[in-house]
Amino acid sequence: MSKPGINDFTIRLANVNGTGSASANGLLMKSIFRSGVPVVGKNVFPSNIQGLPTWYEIRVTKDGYGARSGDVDMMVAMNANTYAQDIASLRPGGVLIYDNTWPRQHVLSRKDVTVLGVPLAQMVNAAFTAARSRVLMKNMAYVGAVAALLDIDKTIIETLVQETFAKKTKLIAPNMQAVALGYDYAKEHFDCPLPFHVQKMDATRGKIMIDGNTAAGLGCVYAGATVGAWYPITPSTSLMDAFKSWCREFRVDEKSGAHRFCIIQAEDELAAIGMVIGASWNGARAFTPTSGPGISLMSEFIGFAYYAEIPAVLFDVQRVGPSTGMPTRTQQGDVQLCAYASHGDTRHILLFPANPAECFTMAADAFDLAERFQTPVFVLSDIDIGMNDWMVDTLDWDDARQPDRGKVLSAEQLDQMDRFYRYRDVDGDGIPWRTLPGVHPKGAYFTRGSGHNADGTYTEKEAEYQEVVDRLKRKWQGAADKVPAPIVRPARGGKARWGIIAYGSSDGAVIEACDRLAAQGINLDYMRVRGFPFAQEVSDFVEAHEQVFVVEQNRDAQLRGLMLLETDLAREKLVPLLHYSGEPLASHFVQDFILAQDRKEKTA
Amino acid sequence: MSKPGINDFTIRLANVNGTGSASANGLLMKSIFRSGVPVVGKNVFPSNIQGLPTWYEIRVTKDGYGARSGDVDMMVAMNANTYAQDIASLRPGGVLIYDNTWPRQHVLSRKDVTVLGVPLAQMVNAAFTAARSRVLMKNMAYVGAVAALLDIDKTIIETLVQETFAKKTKLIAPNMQAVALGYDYAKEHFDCPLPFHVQKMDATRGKIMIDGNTAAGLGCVYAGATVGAWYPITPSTSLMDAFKSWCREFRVDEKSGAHRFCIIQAEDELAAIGMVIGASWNGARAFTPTSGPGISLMSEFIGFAYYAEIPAVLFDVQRVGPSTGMPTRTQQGDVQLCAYASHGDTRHILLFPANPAECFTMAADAFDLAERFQTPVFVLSDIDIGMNDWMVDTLDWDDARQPDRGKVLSAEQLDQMDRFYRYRDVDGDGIPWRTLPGVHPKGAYFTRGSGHNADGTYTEKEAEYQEVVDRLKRKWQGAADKVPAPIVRPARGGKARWGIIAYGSSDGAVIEACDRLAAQGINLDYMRVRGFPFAQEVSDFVEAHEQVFVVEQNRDAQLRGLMLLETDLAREKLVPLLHYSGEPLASHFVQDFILAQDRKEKTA
Amino acid sequence: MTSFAKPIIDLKNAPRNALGLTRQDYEGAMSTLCAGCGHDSITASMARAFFNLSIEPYRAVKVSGIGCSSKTTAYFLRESHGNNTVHGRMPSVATGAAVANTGLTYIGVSGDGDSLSIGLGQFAHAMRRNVNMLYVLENNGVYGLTKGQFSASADIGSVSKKGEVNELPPIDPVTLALSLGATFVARGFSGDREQLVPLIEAGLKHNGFGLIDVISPCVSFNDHPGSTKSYAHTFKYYHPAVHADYVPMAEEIKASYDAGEAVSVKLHDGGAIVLRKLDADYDPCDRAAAYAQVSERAARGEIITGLLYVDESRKDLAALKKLPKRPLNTYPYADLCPGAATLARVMDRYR
Amino acid sequence: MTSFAKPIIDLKNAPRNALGLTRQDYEGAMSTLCAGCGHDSITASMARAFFNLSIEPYRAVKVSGIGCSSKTTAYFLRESHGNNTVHGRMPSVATGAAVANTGLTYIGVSGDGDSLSIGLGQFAHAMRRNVNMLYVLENNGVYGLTKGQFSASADIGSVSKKGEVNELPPIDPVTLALSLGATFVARGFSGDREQLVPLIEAGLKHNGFGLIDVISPCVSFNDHPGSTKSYAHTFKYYHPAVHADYVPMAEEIKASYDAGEAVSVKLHDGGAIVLRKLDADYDPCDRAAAYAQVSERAARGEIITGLLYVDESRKDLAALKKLPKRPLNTYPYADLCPGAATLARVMDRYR
Ligand SMILES: Cc1ncc(C[n+]2csc(CCOP(=O)(O)OP(=O)(O)O)c2C)c(N)n1
Ligand SMILES: Cc1ncc(C[n+]2csc(CCOP(=O)(O)OP(=O)(O)O)c2C)c(N)n1
Ligand code: SF4
Ligand code: SF4
Ligand SMILES: [Mg+2]
Ligand SMILES: [Mg+2]
Repeated sequence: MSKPGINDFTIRLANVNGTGSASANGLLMKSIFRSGVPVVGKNVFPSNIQGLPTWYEIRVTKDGYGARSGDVDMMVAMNANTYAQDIASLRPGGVLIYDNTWPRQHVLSRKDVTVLGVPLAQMVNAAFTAARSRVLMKNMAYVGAVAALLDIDKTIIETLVQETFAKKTKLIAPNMQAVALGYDYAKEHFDCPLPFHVQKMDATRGKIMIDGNTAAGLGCVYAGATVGAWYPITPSTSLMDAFKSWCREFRVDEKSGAHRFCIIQAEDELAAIGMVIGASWNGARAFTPTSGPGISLMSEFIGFAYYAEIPAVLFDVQRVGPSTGMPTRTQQGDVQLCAYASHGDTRHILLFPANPAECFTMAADAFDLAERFQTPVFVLSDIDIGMNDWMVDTLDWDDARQPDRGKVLSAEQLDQMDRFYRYRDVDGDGIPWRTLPGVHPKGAYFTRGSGHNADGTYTEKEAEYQEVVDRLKRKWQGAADKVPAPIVRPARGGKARWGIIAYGSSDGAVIEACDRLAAQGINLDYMRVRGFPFAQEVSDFVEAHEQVFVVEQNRDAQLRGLMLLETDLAREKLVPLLHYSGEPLASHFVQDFILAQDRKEKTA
Repeated sequence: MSKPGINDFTIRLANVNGTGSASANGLLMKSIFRSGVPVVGKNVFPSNIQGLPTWYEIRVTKDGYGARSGDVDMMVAMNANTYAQDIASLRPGGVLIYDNTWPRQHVLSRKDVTVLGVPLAQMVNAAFTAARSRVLMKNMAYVGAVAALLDIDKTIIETLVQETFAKKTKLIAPNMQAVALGYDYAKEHFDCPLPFHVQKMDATRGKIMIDGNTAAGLGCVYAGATVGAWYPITPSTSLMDAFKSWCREFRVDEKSGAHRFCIIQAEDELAAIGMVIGASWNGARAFTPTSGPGISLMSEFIGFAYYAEIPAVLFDVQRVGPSTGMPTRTQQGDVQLCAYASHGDTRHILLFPANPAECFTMAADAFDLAERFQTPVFVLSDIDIGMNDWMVDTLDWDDARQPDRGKVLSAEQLDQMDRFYRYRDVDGDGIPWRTLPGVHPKGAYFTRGSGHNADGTYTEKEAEYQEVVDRLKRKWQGAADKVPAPIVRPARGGKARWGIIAYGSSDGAVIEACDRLAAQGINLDYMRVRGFPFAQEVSDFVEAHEQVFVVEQNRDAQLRGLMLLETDLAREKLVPLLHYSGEPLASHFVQDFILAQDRKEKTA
Repeated sequence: MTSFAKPIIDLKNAPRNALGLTRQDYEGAMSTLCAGCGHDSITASMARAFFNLSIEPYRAVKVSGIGCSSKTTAYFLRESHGNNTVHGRMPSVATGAAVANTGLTYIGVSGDGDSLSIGLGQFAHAMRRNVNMLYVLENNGVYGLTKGQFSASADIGSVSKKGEVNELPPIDPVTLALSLGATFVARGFSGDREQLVPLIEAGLKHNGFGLIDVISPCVSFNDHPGSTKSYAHTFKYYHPAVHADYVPMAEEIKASYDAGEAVSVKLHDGGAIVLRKLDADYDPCDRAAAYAQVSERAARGEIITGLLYVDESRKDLAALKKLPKRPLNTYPYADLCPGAATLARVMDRYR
Repeated sequence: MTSFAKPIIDLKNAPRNALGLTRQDYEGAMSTLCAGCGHDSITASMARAFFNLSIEPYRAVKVSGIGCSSKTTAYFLRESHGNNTVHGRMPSVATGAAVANTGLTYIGVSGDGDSLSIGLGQFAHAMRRNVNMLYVLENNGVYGLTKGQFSASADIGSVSKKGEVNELPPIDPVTLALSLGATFVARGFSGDREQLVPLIEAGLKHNGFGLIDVISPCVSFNDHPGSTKSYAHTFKYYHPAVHADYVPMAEEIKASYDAGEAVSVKLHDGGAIVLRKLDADYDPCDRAAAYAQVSERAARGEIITGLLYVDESRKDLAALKKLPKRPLNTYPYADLCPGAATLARVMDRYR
């Protein structure tokens, strides 16, 4: 553990859910971001609406690392029910802030931390009368106190409050009043700023703070998706909410009020994927956001789309399984399921965004791939990426980009054909041509999930059946170099014996761990896998190293499993590095594992 | 190809479905069995009720092999629509029987086979008037002709007809009349018997002919299963039909008429598995038979049962996938799905019966395992085993056998406990104790698919969550030596460099291939895998050989995949030998593959 | 599901519709159902209705689930796309297709197993959403394709071929539809094409979800004495209440019907459905009354048929979703993608 | 779903029921729902009904799906087994449990999302089967746990917290149940325990599937003006039609009710449900009439409550399946396994 320093520390805020703390905490984080200092924010909330513990963690990281550090330097303990555990999680020398309106025994339990009591309730109750405002303003008051302690520019907070309440300007004054209560109290009673605090930088220019679901929703709009069908499920709900609000902004005809999009809240996940399949089959770009239980329920339909060769885009914002699991905690537990979902021989295309920016770009890629390969494509996000605000490069778009709608025959093309056969491999790439309903009489064919031959007619004949499924396998293999390529980050300190592979939301923690390990003389090349089937580079990377750590947020080393199944790599080379507690991965965890491995090797 | 000989040949009968041919063909097969000669019967039927092609293949095998040979020595071509292909499938020198009531051009297309025309329609129409009888009696007439040609004892046929129509004795005479028509015609017009024909033996004593679904249904009765829930789906329907009729025979209270069983036709597969879970949770032995699409639909519930630790027995009578696929054709395509069904980290116990006798025994084992390990157990049968009559040893039962109901606390035990905690690993075997509703107030706990700790209470705490899922993994691993052990059949000709692994319905073909290859100097040790997780013997077997062929009836080498994932075996050693056309595996296929491999090695 | 190519014979003097097409142009592959199956008659009625309405076959879309009934979409309109989906889930696929392109005519074909057991939820919700499609439920009281289990529409007391007696109350698609707010609810009988063809026409022209529950006997598994879905039983208890005709234009209505004899319901396309009451006291425009009358007849063991309820006033799904006239799937990309400049602008919100 | 242990306080003078248990013995873990949530009131009524009926808590089984409503099974009857299954599929688990052991009392708790969207099929089919259980549908018109989306019971015109207006017709559990042959159909309101507690008692004692649709406002997402499932709206349009009491023994009925004032429905256990009509013309024993009256009230915007339909004559699932008195899960193995000798005998059929 390194000591906290200027622009390098972590604040954890312990609250009760349903009290409006998340927006106050978000505002606090954004005020640091606006100070030009990189931040990481993690919201840990319960599967409940009101009254249970929730935490918000803000890491201030001048080096711009993207993960939790694993340490807590300042604890704002607002939840009496979790005092004990919150105080315990503070590192020695850390700072504890609590509401000392009422006496609290627990704060005395640690001698090695600085305890700062602020009479939040007392001040707020004196200043505000409505019950709900008192609850909300207490949050703003601790934001003020923290701002003072960390030397955050109050005018930045003020601007943020103004932006937040732009449509309810009456609320600006009371909110700023509450901020001032805390701010002034701290200034008056404590040595401000603390040794670790915020100092303006210029490290967030060209960056934004956005969550993955908002970015994915935007990506769907940019991809030209017109049909979205879904069934509410945490943590994917906000993806569709985002798509809806983007569409309301960009896709409503000014004159007629007509919508150039259609969102359907389905009756369940089976219906949601059915709608996506129906719409895609009929030539619209369509998608469904869901989470693990939804994928399980969609399994039958996924196999249908695979076999009948119908595009479909699925966002799986993963949460902790199995079953209902911990719906508000993060995991990468659906990798294997998505890769092979449904009965019979099936295999699918997966994309692994590592952050909200990639949620945006990969959303667009997913539709291209789904239509190019006429098959379901899964974008495997998770709750950490999907629901937390991440600092990423400003999203941009190339206006020259045209969607790849794949091999769809036009009316003119059909007109010139003798006859159309749906499932023939005319181009040798395993991808047949398709037609859309209503375009041309010659385009008609009968889509079925039952046995069919290359011509598209029903069959129960062995050879005809096999011809189709063999082609399906070739087609899928052909996607290996069409999915987003892996990204290699070579070891800083020269040639490395060891490699590390990760995907998705583990990226930030792995990058940081690599840096810190390099500082300790342990060199690691890092490859981030971004798609499945695996590109050849994945094998090459592993081959080039003595051993490779495969970092995953699941119990069963699922991506490693896919590597065992789909590459020729030796099992021994692939060392699972698994984190599956439900918390976002912290860099310490990765670092400690590899250090231990290094020690083991040295003592062996 | 070896020449057909006495008690060593294959008859294929091409019919139209819905014409009653299956029972006539079954009777023909049984008459050979009653002659003391081993037979193999395969019924190949369409997914349709009436009017489409169907085939029945009877292999007469004095050596008692259990698979198709792949050759056809006699073709009874009763379906004008498939004449061309049927004639083509006959081996040179074979015998073609057809109805020459009308002229048929096709029969002339081959000069290298013996063509025998029998005026079946003409004779039958002269003898019978009702339209439906004419259809049915034509079948009996060709049975008669074949019986004459093959020298099958007509009294055996007569007995069989008597047994079949024991409840409709009026039908005995006309059926025998029809048999006689064909029999006499053949005797009169052809050289009877043919060079290859049936000769009485004594090789079927102690054997029965039974299909896997009937045997599995019986196994459920013997296991003490009381609740069966299902949704009709080919080819699993007859399993529940069988269970029902066994229960009607054995489990209806004579006096009250009360049923000591409960079968529910559910509204779909999701409901079927839900009912099984509810009943099992409540202390009844419960099961559901289904096929691939059903497993896909049950996925969410399977994960629930896994995580909440509720026993459940599922029979997956596999058919050709993906999607609806070929519902009346056979495959082993659901192995991987069943092994890891549901989202999140899940893993299940699988059993692989190879024939109807094992359907019986493994049905009973499945309930013991499900209750012992408190988890879903899958019995992976297939349409070949499930719906074809196989010759197996007479089923027997040990009256001393008691079901293993697993760790269920009784009222007395609970009474003596201070407090009951549902998910604690008190015995160190990864298996917690459970309680049943209504037994004792102290037994109460709250079952949930959401995060829970070892005490059984809700949790979102990292360590508590992990403790439970880690134990689940240990528990599952503990099943490796509790599932039916693999069976090794050492090479006949001494130490073998090569091994072969197979499971389920591939067994017969592999045994025969081993014998035939041994005759050609290629020695193979054969291991039949019967359960998953894999016993240590599986690895040991592979380690002991230079390379091992893994025979599977799927495209993607799914069991080999499980071996890659769950053992330390080197990929190179495991050579996939895949057959997935939908036809039951023939011994030639296995043999030819290995011969080719052998040649390749020799020329390499 | 096997489909044999049917020989196409050129009939010079065959009647032609407004598009100049013959009836043959509305046929499909050869049926593989059992001889005498009710479903085949419905298929023929379907083809006839499309012919009569002069709809270009390739502008129609056929969607179905799994079952003997669901196979039939292969047996009519050879030139339209068909989608034989998975068991019980056709309504969702139809819904997705219908919003992707509002310019085509959608027909869903399903069975009683497909719609009332595994598919009950989707069936109900498609009705609620008023998806613009014709939904033909080929109701035989059994699972045909899986060989004769009772379906959820089997009547209490109906006896199966194996001799079992059904004791569970049936789900009646008609009363269910009425209670779920469906906007076009009809019942027909495969044995009465006179009634069925115009019902199909009206259902195709209705703006929203048109349900036709068609009693369609299964000759292989449910046509025996004791069955309440047999030909004999249906013929016996069959009771037409409201006859419906689709009439393309308002003028024609006046011409063909005397005032007072018929009520007409105006349609979006300018045409109308003309209702002739065969039961004087039946009111097909009052949902509650329709429900009451249907249940009452059912309680007496009668099978009431015809256009039992219709409501043209409710928005269909496309209208509820404010979909434009132009089909969503034909918008050029430029009309969908907000472009780089817009993106740059909205990015400011995330700073 | 988190459950805090509630402090158990010993109240010496607390009222005790026939088993000598106090009300506290019928409580569960501390609720984690929002303060004021309707579901918590239902929980309290549930505990009270069990107390009143003197059912041993451990002889009851609680089953639920997923949602705020479905969490509540943790908040009453701490000593009974609970099974918080998966979303929308509780009815099947309850069905399986109920046939495995007919000796216990089964309560299903679900929400409108859980029952009417994802779970519609299972809900409907459990009613058809007449599973012997009480099914409490805590109906708030929204998805509470996923934060306020409309559910399928949202009324046309109801406005969401975000300002969206629902235009889809609601699924009314009561009319749906009536049309599917349910044998006990009631509606209550979380705000009226006087009515609700006896309804629960009657539902628990009914032999077969007892449905109580309970309007249960969601204070966090559906209690604003414009919502038709708010407290204010419900209080305003609330209309009790038939009051129902469970009376344990026939004699007691005579004692407590004057002749003519009430009708009583005899139950299997010797007790009766006594119905007092608050609406003189309401007939809770005539399915068609009940349906008509419920729809008519609904059309007027009224929320009709009480025991709206009851039929004790139909067999419950256990009877349909000819289950013995003795619970299936208690049969000794010897009564289930036919044994070696029998096996040897039947093997002859396969030779
Ligand atoms: C998921 C799934 N479960 C079961 C089946 C088996 N299955 C095929 S058709 C059918 C029932 C068909 O009944 P119905 O819809 O009434 O059609 P019918 O054949 O009577 O016309 C069933 C259960 C299936 N195909 N898919
Ligand atoms: C398969 C699945 N899909 C979605 C969800 C997410 N989910 C949890 S509760 C819920 C809706 C609950 O609504 P309702 O039943 O009305 O309960 P309420 O919270 O309103 O009481 C949903 C959609 C889930 N848990 N599982
Ligand atoms: S089985 Fe019945 S429903 Fe199916 S095709 Fe034959 S008659 Fe028709
Ligand atoms: S969100 Fe609504 S339904 Fe859920 S606990 Fe809160 S008030 Fe109750
Ligand atoms: Mg049917
Ligand atoms: Mg709700």
